[in-house]
Amino acid sequence: MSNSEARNVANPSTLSATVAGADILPSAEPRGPKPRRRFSRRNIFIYGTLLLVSIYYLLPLYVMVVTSLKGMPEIRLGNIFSPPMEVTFQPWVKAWSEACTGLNCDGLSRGFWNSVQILVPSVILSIAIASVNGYALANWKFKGAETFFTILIFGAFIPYQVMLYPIVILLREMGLYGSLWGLVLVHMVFGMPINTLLFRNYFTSVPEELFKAARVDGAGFWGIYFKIMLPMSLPIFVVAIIIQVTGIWNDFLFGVVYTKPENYPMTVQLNNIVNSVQGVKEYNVNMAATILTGLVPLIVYFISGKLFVRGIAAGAVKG
Amino acid sequence: TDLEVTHWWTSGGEAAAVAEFASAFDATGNKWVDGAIAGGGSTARPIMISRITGGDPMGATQFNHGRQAEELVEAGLMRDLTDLAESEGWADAVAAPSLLESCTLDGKIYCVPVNIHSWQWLWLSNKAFEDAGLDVPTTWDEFVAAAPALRDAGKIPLAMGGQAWQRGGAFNVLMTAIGGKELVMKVYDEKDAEVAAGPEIAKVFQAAADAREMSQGSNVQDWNQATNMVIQDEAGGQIMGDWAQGEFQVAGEVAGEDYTCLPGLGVNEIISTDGDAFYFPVMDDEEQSAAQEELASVMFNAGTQVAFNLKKGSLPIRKDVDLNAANDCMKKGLAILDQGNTVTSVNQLVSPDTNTQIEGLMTEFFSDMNMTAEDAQARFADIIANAD
Amino acid sequence: MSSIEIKDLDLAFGAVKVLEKLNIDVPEGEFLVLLGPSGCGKSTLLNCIAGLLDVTGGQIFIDGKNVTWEEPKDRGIGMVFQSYALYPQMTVRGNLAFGLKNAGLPKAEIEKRIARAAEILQIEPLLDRKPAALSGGQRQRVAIGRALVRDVDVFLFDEPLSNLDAKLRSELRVEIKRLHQQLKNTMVYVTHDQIEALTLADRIAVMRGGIVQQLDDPTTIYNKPTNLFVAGFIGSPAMSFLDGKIEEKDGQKIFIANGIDVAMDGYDGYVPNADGRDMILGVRPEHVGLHEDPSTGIQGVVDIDEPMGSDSLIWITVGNQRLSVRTAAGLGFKPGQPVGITFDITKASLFDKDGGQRL
Amino acid sequence: MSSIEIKDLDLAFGAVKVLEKLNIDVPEGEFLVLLGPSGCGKSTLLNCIAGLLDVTGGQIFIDGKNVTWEEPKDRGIGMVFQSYALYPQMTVRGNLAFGLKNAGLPKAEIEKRIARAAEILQIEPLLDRKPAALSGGQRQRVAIGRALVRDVDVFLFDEPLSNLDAKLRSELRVEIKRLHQQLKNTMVYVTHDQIEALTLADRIAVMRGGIVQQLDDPTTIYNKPTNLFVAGFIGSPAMSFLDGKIEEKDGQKIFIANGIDVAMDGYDGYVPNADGRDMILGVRPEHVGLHEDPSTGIQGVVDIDEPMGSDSLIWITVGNQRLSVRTAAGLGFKPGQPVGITFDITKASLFDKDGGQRL
Amino acid sequence: MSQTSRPFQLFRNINAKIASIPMILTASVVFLGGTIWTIVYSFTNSKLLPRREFVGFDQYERLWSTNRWIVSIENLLIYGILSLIFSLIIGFLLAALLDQKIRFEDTFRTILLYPFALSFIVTGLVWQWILNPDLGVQSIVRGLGWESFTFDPLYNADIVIYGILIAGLWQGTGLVMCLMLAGLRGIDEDIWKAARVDGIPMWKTYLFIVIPMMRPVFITTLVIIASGIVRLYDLVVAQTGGGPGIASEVPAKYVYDFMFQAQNLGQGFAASTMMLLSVAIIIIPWAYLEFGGKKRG
Ligand SMILES: Nc1ncnc2c1ncn2[C@@H]1O[C@H](COP(=O)(O)OP(=O)(O)OP(=O)(O)O)[C@@H](O)[C@H]1O
Ligand SMILES: Nc1ncnc2c1ncn2[C@@H]1O[C@H](COP(=O)(O)OP(=O)(O)OP(=O)(O)O)[C@@H](O)[C@H]1O
Ligand SMILES: [Mg+2]
Ligand SMILES: [Mg+2]
Repeated sequence: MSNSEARNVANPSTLSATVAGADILPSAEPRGPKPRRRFSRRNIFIYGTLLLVSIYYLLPLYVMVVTSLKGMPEIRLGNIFSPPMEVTFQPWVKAWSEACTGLNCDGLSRGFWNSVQILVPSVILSIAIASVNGYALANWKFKGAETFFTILIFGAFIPYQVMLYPIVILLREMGLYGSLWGLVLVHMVFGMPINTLLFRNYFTSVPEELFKAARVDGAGFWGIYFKIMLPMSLPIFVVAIIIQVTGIWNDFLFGVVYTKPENYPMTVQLNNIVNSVQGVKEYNVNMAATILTGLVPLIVYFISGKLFVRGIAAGAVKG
Repeated sequence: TDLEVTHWWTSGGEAAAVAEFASAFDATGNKWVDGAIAGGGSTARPIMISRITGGDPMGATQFNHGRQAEELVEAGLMRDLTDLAESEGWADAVAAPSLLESCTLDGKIYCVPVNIHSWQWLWLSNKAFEDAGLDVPTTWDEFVAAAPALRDAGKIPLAMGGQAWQRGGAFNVLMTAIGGKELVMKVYDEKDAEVAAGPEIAKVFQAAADAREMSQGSNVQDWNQATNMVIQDEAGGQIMGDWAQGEFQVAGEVAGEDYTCLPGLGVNEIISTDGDAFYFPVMDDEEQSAAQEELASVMFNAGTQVAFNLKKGSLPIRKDVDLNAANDCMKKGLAILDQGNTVTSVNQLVSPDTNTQIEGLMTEFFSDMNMTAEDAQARFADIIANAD
Repeated sequence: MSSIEIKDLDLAFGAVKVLEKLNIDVPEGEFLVLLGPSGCGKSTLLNCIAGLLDVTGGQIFIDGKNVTWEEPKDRGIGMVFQSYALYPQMTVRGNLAFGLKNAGLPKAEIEKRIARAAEILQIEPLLDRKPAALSGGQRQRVAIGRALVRDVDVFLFDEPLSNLDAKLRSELRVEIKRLHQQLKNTMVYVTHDQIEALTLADRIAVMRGGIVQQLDDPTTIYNKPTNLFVAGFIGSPAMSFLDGKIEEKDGQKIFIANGIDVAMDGYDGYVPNADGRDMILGVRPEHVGLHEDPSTGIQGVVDIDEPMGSDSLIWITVGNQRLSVRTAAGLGFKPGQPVGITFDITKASLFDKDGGQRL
Repeated sequence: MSSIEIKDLDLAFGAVKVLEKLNIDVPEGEFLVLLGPSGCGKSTLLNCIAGLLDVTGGQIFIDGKNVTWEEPKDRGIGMVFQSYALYPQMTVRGNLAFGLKNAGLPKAEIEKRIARAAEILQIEPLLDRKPAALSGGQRQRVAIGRALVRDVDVFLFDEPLSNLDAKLRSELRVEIKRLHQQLKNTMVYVTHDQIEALTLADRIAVMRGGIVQQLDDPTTIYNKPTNLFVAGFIGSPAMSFLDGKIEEKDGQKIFIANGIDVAMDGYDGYVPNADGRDMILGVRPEHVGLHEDPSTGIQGVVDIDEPMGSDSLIWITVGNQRLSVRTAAGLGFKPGQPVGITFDITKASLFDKDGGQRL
Repeated sequence: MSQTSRPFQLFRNINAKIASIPMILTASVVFLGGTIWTIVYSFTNSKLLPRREFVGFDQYERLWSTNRWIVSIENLLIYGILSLIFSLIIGFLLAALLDQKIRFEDTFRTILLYPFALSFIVTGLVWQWILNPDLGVQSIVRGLGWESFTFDPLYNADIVIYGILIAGLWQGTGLVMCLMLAGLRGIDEDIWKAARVDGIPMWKTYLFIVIPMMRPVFITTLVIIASGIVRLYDLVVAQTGGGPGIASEVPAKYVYDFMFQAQNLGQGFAASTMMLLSVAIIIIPWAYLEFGGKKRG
């Protein structure tokens, strides 16, 4: 385009357009990365929303922590959101080792080891069984397997309360009632549906050819499970462990119904502390006890957050 | 021998009382293994029943007087204490025959009653009325009349917890106080639906509606939180059993000075012989069985009874005990007991099923201002008609 | 003796019959390729041979032994998969050793076999790497190695090269061919790539819908496909098909279509009489002559010129039909240009349109 | 006027520079193929052109307009993906219409465009089906249709055929070629299949590691690859490479390797003096002559015979080197048989081993 | 001798069958057996202990004429539907936000997920407290000077179920978010690119393209949420104990209370049976679609 032509064309409207453009970009020509404002509307919206939501989600935790650090008088006066004026760890000490239920005044500490004792075999056993189930369902389909699996999924919907009685009878007939193993068995049974589902979906997503190759290589049911499948299923194991740890650690009903006082898990103590009202409710102790009880699953979460999403992706999405 | 004892006594006064049993039992060379489960009977009972039917029973367990354990006894799961009772002469020592009767099935004794609890008390905060510039009322009607003034003073007239048993209980107290013993027996023992639908019960429902009105704004669940409102002088009063006494005691309040108690709501001085009892599931182990008998014996023992009931705020089940240490309110109760102004507890008269239905109805009634007394009465009559 | 003998094999998934009354004999040392479009049952057949699927009916013999109900490991087979199927958490050495350890072989023997396989496949430097650290071609080589160490007589390959890019594919193809020449054991190889089939096979079984359409050596399959399906499936660029009828003129049988007439003299097969049946004439692009002078032979118009490096594929429109011609590269035919075409009828194929059989 | 102009394009993912100072001009109506091995940055470049990736530096012009910062929809491009990327829950019609509806086009216009695209691609009968009910080839056609309805000047294809089997691939290849001839718009086509590149392209840009190695028309790329990489990458069967040195004998420059000596007379390029540098001679299989008489030319031994239907690829060992020869099919060379070979040196390529440049 | 005939079917894959015994036993004895047992005894007048005195449909008649049961069912429906809708919507929106290649994704995700680690008892307790008009939000706002502000969902029979919902969502949406996030990550990149080239706005892409593609995730999520809803119990007990009055009663609590509190097993079993029945009505068609209809390859 020649100069003269350009001048001809340069009517007021294009002129104003160029001026407006020059305002924003002195060099006129877009070059290199598109300029992005740090505080674009989009970013403000995204981070703003997330921040608000985070506050909503953190609020209860904040209330719990703050309250657990206050003394009772302060709680009675102030509001639950205000930070403690005088930080005291007494509620924590009390919750852990002094709070009374009935005649026992040793707080949560009594239940902690019981919970661990229940947790470890229950988690190991239930996951071991569920993973084998999932593996058998995914790779060794036999007649009727799907039917049992459907019943299992049905079981996921059965309220625990409904099954309380039949299981009392079952355990009695098996002679396991009241023993730790009885409880472990119950956790295994009720953890089975959802974990089996996850493992089944996960193993289904493992390429079938891998399984076939192992069979040609002469590995049997267990050989393939232990040597091929197990080593490659870390993410789903993490998910199952998290779900089971959370469920079993937080369980109150089974722990109290199917064991004896000497085996009562921590949640029973928590229930006792929270529900034993001695005059006024000691909110600070309750909160401290609550946090202490939730600590184990929370820690498991914080440690394994990333693997959780990965595992969920593998176990829940495909299927 | 270690003996596990389960119960749901976990509040301050209760726990102190249990400690008395425990130390007395420990003194016999055995060991009390405490199996407290907080949250009241509704939390604890399923656990106890499961344990017993699951074939792994505890050494002894608390139940309320009445029909809660009936079937367990029928199923042969409970220990027969008749021999022990005869050798120790329980029948002669017991304060009211009905106490032992409720432990008896087919002429055999299966439990140890450990206290007498009566429901029919109104607990009033002296300070609250003072603040409102009123005299402490002496009857239910005065109390109702004082309610508006209390409100104006920023107090809640009647403290009431949200749990079903508290509401059902309060209703039954009103019935006993306003309608009298006869009416209670007609309705609950004879299960006369016509009476239940009749004008006398209508009066009771009217009173309940008043109570409902007065209890607006007491946002607590547990009974002792409600009691605490009275102790803190935030509420004018509370209808609650004599166990509330324990809370006042723990809080260091003095009967007559800081608080006032009105048995039978000051209207009709009758008290019921509710109470707790301990059952002893059948156990295979010889030693344990022996320990069970020892515990039963310890619980019935006069000395333990005094120590226990003083702490618990309930009345002892023996008439041959001396309660010098008893406070004002307890003495009132003992006096009524002496006069024989007692009524059988509702728990003993109706099945837990019916009881739960009544409690359910009252829970609804007390929290739903839109439910008229008439509607509620109609449903009540229906429940009585189908009661067993 | 037959190395693999398949008798009346039936296989159904529930109600869906995938293979029906299938019979194949594979002589010892033969390289048999199963070729066919996706979903025709090739993998299913291979899995039956390997024992990874339970047959619904029929029998399978390997080395004369009835293995119909044997476990895969006891059949004396090695198998290589499309996705390599290497055990991701084991090193290459571990992958190779896994089957041998399962078989309980002594350590020294395992070492020996791995060393031999690694040498043959030139994967010695990779032995201590994990599969994730290998390229596609290397992975496939390890997968072959895993079959190799098993020291079996029969190798089964399920589309081993189809996950690789064109370049690697042709390289590994040569290696597999060489491996076969070296080991001389029976191989059954599944593919849907006909170039692989033609280059590798001693015999090719062309399958469709669970049925073997033709089982023959590559040359026969290429030159005398039994039916339209085989003709169209084999050959790249593909055979062109012309619709027409046979007519007789001066005692000569002539294939006549819209604008085309081709004398069928010298056709290698039976030319039916002029009975009005619809016929299809198949000619391969390399058997068509292309002339710049439109008056030579039949006249057509250039449609597209596809240069393929060494030669070009020219698409011609004749009448309302299209055919492709293979010429040397760079002759510079332009779209729209009129040309003349001639057919080498001795290498053409005539099909009955109804049924599609070659005559 | 250039339809696409890329100036000094830089692209980095974090610290990893994928494209560096890349310049390409695509004239209007050209079919440009981006060819290269996996991971060389082809898709990245295409995404930059489409505006799906934000460039790190440089500029992109489409139809003379600087679109460096434009949104993809405003660039006047249509794009077709390897995985089809059809919207699975919409019918074919919905897939085609969705973008247009969003652009706020009137209904009639949308209908018109869909009808036209459907006609061109012959997918009219499929318009009311969902993608799940289509075969791979049909899906790809719909994907192309989605770009087509946008009525744009520039089409971008990212390996559109690599999910299809060989047969379909070659069919659709022809269709795309025809589409280009019909529409005459600019197309940029990414592939790693060199046959696709050769048949489709007006010009090919061979890429490696984010750098364009050679940008030329297919014939030049095929016959005169600028370096070893391009030479090896293009051509199937691949070019054979022989290691050796240039020596002078009687004033003639001769390429000498173990057992081979080839006079370089007539070589189309520069032959350096005998300076002892390591050289590589590249010959394509079709430019080698094969003689049954071992005394003709250089002597070699047949290694493998790969029949490929229309012709055969014979692998020959000469000295310690290997090369492949393309012959007519069915000449019956047997492994181990001694043969004579001759080279057509005018079509060979000579590379400097150090650096790999063609001389 | 090699086997020439078909071996006995039962012994094929024998190891797989042996390994599945725990599952088979659990499914058949515990879940199926327990269910049948429950159904059988729901026709008896069992009180504290199961007794085989059949009374026909008496228990069911009584069940459906009980106000509390009706309220429970209504509550479960309200809670269930709202909780399904909200947890799916909120979970998805949060996942979509987290999927925008944002910074601190891990932090945000952990914050959103941590409530899932806590038991319902804890959740109920904390929220009971925050929603308590004398201590929580209401008193704070009033303290700020807005005296007439009322926010007491747990003490208002009309809205108490929403108070429970707030806590339920707080606890559960994190997991839903995680599932959705995983689903979003599984969507082919090319789909996004195609949508951008087509000029389809982000929200439309999500609504019309991505969400329909995430069907499997939604199904898994649905199963997980729904199973939680049916079992809703702890949260109610911890937060309101079913109150005020019976305003927040739920079926699982009805079952529990009648079995152990009222000592009327028959009635409890009848209620259980109704719950199981409704679950079966949902599960069986689903299972049929999942396993019966199509065969996986
Ligand atoms: N487990 C199965 N259940 C039901 N049908 C199946 C199963 N496996 C395969 N099929 C069906 O059997 C037929 C043959 O499948 P097969 O895998 O053998 O095909 P293929 O020839 O190997 O195809 P490809 O080239 O795609 O691998 C297909 O129609 C397929 O849908
Ligand atoms: N989002 C990303 N972040 C970091 N690196 C990336 C990203 N996308 C691509 N790369 C890298 O950029 C390089 C070029 O990738 P690109 O996808 O363009 O290759 P390609 O030539 O298309 O390969 P293919 O043929 O496999 O599709 C690769 O090395 C790849 O690892
Ligand atoms: Mg296959
Ligand atoms: Mg790419």
